[in-house]
Amino acid sequence: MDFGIVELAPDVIAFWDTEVVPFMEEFLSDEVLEQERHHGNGFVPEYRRALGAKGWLANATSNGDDDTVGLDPLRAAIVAAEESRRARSLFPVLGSNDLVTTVVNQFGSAELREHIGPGLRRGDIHCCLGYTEPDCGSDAAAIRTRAIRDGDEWVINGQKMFSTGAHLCQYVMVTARTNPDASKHQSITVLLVPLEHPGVEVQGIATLGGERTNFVYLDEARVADEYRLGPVDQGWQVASGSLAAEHGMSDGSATHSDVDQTTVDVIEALGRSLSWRDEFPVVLAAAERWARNAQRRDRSYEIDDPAVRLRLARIALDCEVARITPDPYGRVVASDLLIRGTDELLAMIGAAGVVTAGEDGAVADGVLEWAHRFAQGTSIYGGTTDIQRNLIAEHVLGLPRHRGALKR
Amino acid sequence: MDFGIVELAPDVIAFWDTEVVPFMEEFLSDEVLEQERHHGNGFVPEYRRALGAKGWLANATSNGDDDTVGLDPLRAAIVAAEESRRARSLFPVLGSNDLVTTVVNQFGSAELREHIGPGLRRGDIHCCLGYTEPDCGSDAAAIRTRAIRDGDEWVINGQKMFSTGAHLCQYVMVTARTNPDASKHQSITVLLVPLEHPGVEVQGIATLGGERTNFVYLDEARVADEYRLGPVDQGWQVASGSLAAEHGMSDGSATHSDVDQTTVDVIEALGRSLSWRDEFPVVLAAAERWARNAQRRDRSYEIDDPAVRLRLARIALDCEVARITPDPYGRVVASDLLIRGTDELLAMIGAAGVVTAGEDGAVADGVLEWAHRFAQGTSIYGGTTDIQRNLIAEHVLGLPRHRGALKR
Amino acid sequence: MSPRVIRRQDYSLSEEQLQLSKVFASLFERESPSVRVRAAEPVGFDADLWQQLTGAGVISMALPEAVGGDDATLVDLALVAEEFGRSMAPVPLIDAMTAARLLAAVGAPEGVVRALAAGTKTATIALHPFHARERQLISSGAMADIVVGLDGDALVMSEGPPPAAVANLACAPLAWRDLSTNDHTRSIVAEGLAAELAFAHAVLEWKALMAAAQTGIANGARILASEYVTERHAFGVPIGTFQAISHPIVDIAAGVEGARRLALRAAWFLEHEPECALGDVLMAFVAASDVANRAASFGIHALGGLGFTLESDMQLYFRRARGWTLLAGDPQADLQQLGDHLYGPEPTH
Amino acid sequence: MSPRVIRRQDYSLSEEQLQLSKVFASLFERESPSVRVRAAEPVGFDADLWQQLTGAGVISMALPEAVGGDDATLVDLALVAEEFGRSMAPVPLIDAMTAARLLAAVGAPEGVVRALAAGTKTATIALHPFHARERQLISSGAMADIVVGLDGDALVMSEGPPPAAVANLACAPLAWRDLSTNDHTRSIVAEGLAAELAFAHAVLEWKALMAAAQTGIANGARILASEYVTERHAFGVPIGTFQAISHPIVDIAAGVEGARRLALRAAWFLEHEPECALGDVLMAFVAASDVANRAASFGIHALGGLGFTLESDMQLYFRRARGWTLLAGDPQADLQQLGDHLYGPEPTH
Repeated sequence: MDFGIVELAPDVIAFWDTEVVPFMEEFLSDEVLEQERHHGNGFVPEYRRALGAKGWLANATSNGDDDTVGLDPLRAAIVAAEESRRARSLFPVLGSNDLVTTVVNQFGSAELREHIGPGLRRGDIHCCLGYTEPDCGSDAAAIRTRAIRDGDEWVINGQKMFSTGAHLCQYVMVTARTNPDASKHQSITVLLVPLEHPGVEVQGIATLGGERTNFVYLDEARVADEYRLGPVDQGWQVASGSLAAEHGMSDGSATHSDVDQTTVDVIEALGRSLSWRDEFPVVLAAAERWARNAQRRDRSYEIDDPAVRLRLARIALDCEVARITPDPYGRVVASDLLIRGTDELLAMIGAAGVVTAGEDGAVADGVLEWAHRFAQGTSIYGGTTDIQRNLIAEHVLGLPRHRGALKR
Repeated sequence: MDFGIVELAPDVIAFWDTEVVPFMEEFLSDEVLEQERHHGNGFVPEYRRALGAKGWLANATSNGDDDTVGLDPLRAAIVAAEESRRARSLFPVLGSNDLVTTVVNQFGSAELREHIGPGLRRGDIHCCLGYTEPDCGSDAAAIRTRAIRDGDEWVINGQKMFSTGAHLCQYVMVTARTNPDASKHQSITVLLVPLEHPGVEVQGIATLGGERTNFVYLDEARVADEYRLGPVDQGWQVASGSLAAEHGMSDGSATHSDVDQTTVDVIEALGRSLSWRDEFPVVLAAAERWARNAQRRDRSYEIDDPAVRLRLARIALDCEVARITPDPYGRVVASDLLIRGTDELLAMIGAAGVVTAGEDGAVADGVLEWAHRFAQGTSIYGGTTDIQRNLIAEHVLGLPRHRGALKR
Repeated sequence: MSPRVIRRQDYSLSEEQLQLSKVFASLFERESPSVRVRAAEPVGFDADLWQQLTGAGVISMALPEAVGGDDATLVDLALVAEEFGRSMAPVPLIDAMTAARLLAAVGAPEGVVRALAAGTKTATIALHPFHARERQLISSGAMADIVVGLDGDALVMSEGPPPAAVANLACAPLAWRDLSTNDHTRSIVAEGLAAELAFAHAVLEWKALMAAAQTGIANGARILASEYVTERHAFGVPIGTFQAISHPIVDIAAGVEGARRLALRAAWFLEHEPECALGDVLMAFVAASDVANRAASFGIHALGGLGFTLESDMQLYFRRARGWTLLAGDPQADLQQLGDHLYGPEPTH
Repeated sequence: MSPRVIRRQDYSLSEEQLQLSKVFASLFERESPSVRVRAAEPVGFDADLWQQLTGAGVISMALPEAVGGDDATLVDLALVAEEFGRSMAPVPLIDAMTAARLLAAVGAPEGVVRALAAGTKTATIALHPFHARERQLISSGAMADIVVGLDGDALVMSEGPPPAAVANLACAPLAWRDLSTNDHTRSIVAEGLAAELAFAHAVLEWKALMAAAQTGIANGARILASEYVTERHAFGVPIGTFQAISHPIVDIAAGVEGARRLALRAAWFLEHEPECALGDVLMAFVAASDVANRAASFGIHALGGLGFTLESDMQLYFRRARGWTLLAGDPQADLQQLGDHLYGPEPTH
């Protein structure tokens, strides 16, 4: 147990000041961030490419085939801190790349690894996920997308939903049904589909949080067998097993065919972008800014009112609890408390709180109005909090298995 | 829609002042109430007997065989208001008597009706319930108590739990398994068992709320067949069907063999004593009394602090919502809000709030310390709020049936 | 000594009231399906629909017979507001009703009131008293011809072309206004205690009607969620079979029942015993705002990813649940006012 | 410019700490099973057990080596407090630890401190400053030989036979005391700013240790509930399969994890950087109090009728979850203090 201040050697301070800060100012400039805030692309490809060029994506690529040397943990923490300080509530890096990289390294054919490995490490190949479909969200094994073998190729038909970043990525990692006769979990294959291929169409979906996500329509889309990840019909195990060591959810008795494992892994692998721990401090800080600057009729500031400080304190506590609660609980807690907290903060501001960012009279840059909408998605994206609670109940706390999970 | 003040005719005012008030002062005297508060018997037999002697139990007996004229609704409301004003958080009448009376009237043999009907109406026969067992609470049809026919008698073995009032009643209405071969819902018979019979033993159970409830042990207890209520093996339908018209829960499609019907009916039939609507105002009033009388160091009163008024207002709103939310939702809402509200009120008082009634320094007569404990039982007694939510979801809102209810 | 007061506790609606509710339910359902609500975004005003509705008498029904109105009771208006909320019709129903009633009550020029009744003009109300050089965000301020508000002890009215709309969470036609500046568009319609009382009463009417509208929103969101979870399957069963879905829906339905009773009772007291209405109005407003917010937020969760897309009608409810009520300010201020009213040394009104 | 400060975020426990926790877990489990907790009710003090524990060094471990103690860190003490909470042992562990450390810190007569270390005497702390003729309810006040408290800027100590116990929710040995009266039992052990700071620090220690104890209570209640719902069947399945049961248990487990981290971190800061500890202590105290309360309340619900009987161990947790923490006063006061600390114009300490 140690919460002491890390003493920074001169070269680390130099790295921070002369490398990281200018880098962030260049690649996460106000203009870049404003663009992303406006378009809600879900990530900033140029930023990720720049990180890769610096060798700062090494966390994600250190399992790779070449000898890229990654950042040491301290420098990685500095990069993360500065990124977060500038990006605030935006996610300039698409978390799904880490998941795809891991799966490609573990299950990809030699050709595939050679073909896209360097690009992934350099950060100029971007990959998104294609697990979810309009008719299956929480029940990720119930997909309807089908892939049929045709010689050396797979022919894919179906549609994927919530493929965030697909319009700016080169690949989508999809799950497809490849065996109509086998059980739900023994009939899925994972394929990495180039988004530029004929028969693949990306269509945007606008969300309440302002971020764009996508449908990916697959209409007789063809992909060579070398783009297969893992054995045929064993895609469920690929998607789940590849990350078994990382998900922190297994009690040892859970098998890879666990119905909900994919969901868990997706949650874990998307890492920062789905932990909902970075948004809350940003939202709270915006409310504090409001309270320090908003004057009442008697010329006092909102923050001079003990009742306002009490409300802020209550939410500051929630924010801290959300920040420090360890996985696998963390995400559930963070989502619940973020939804409650943003609503309370928005209410505290009153009428002007409803004004959208950029409009006349928007409070604290409209962060709270946005956050109130954004927060609603956190209990859904990457598998609902209900499913996560089922998993924790069973795998972590050892409670008897919920019926929903039994009936497949 | 009308919330106007009822104009009271002189004879009604006279009834109120010269009959009801003195009656309550006599039969719910401070001493009687203090006794009940101390012993937690769950009801006051003498009070019920006095009501019966006045003919004021007529609501419960107007379906009877004789021509008892009940109180008109206005006078009944006056009696109820005065009772509640004096009894505050205590229940001087045992709600189960109404349920038993209704069942006896509808299903009892002529002999039985003649035997106990007058006593029930007079209020000197008291009946409690024996539905719940140590191993079955929410799943009321899973009873293990058995009754075997022996000539003109039934021989009963088993144990019942949470038979509130049993130590002061003459009868317990029990459900017993009478057919080991039939399904769970086609093998139960309802019997009215005299508590004085050999083989029947009552043993007290102390509860967190301070009220005494009871085990009723049945060891080769014998009861004549005329004490049977309804057909053999049709007890589930008796317990549920007898009150179908009153429970307000059916959407028309629900059948009497509905697994959870008994629970519903028990909840409904116990009426006032399980609605948890009368306690909350008493608790809130106690907190208000504290806030108006507790002085701070600066000689101001707690209630002079706007923060205290805000907290009280929040709970006053909950209290009103609990009071007016109609059935079948009312009880669920009332229980939830009472648990939350009493805890908040107790916390508001601080350290001295923990002191028990009657001790040096107890705040507002210890009502809040008691209520905090008492409130916990409200989500359990008469079937848990979880079960009630299942029933509402299915029967009122038409949501698909929960699996728990499907698997019998 | 007992207080010897017994009040009726009759929440039932008359045949006429049930009929009125039904008529407006089908009117809104027919004329304001969600596709029309969406089409009016982001400004949130559909002039054709508003003309149609005022033509059908939604404002005149709320006005006294003396000015050509139908003198409907506030309970009737609350029933209409409830259906309005459920439909989310992009029209300034509550603002216009409240402002017109206020102007009629203080004896504003008959020409103005008749124009409002006829729907040739629309008025709205600034819900907070004005103070020197302090603008406020006005509900329907971006489309109303007339804004009425309180400046000191003067009830003032400003007529003229509305300012530009400000984009907002609720997709409502909001605009900033400052009626404290005495320009040529402004006139005083009442002064002194009478003006203040009339204004305070109008704000309570607005809150009672908004409470009714929010129970409509909550109920609409609850029904939409219920339908979805009955159809949508996961793990081989409808997701409505899971308690994590069904129990919150039950709690929301319970909240709707409670808030609806409070809202209708508040309207009844405003109509029949306005001096006893304050507590009920505040309670109704806070409870309805809360349940609408919970219903729409949980509704999005119940609909999953779909609920979070702009394709979903649930987000329409969600934006208005918080957005509409916040126009009256922080609900905690209403709770504080309730606390001061119930427990304070002096009455606040 | 970035602040260029990075703090370690290492919540892991050392081998020694894990071992310590384990030793006390089995000690309390062996020596203070629930039957013994029950037997000590209603007063809530078991003299034999206390003698056994002080003999084993639970107080001396908390004291500096200079007075014969083992100088354990506050993190160590928090780990012990956590196991204490889980066992609900009927002994004044936290009160006695805090009071003894305070007396040692301000240089109280060595004889007194050594007697406390040896367990021949027990001290407790009055958690609120005294004011003229104002008694307060003292935790362990009905069994402690010595009470230490703050009167103005004087840290005072009163020695003598304890007053009668006052029955209470927590079944704790509470008594009313007033140390503001200068009688023959009272002596001043420190004065001025040093006394005030030492007292304030001691109250924070008490709250950090109580926070740890409450996470123990919450965890104990959570485990008891989990075991029950795994065994108990309804409708043919264990009731733990129902989300209405399992999901709240998950939320409680999550709350325990968060509160535990806060409590241990608060102890770490009190030990290593006490000037930075206030916010963490207040957060830990409020969060732990809240989760313990939720855990025990839901625990009763999960156990059904059984949980509501006095036969159930769950009610033992329930009484102490609210009862112990309330001794420090209304938790909202802690939140207010947190708000003033984080957002107020002046630091509160």
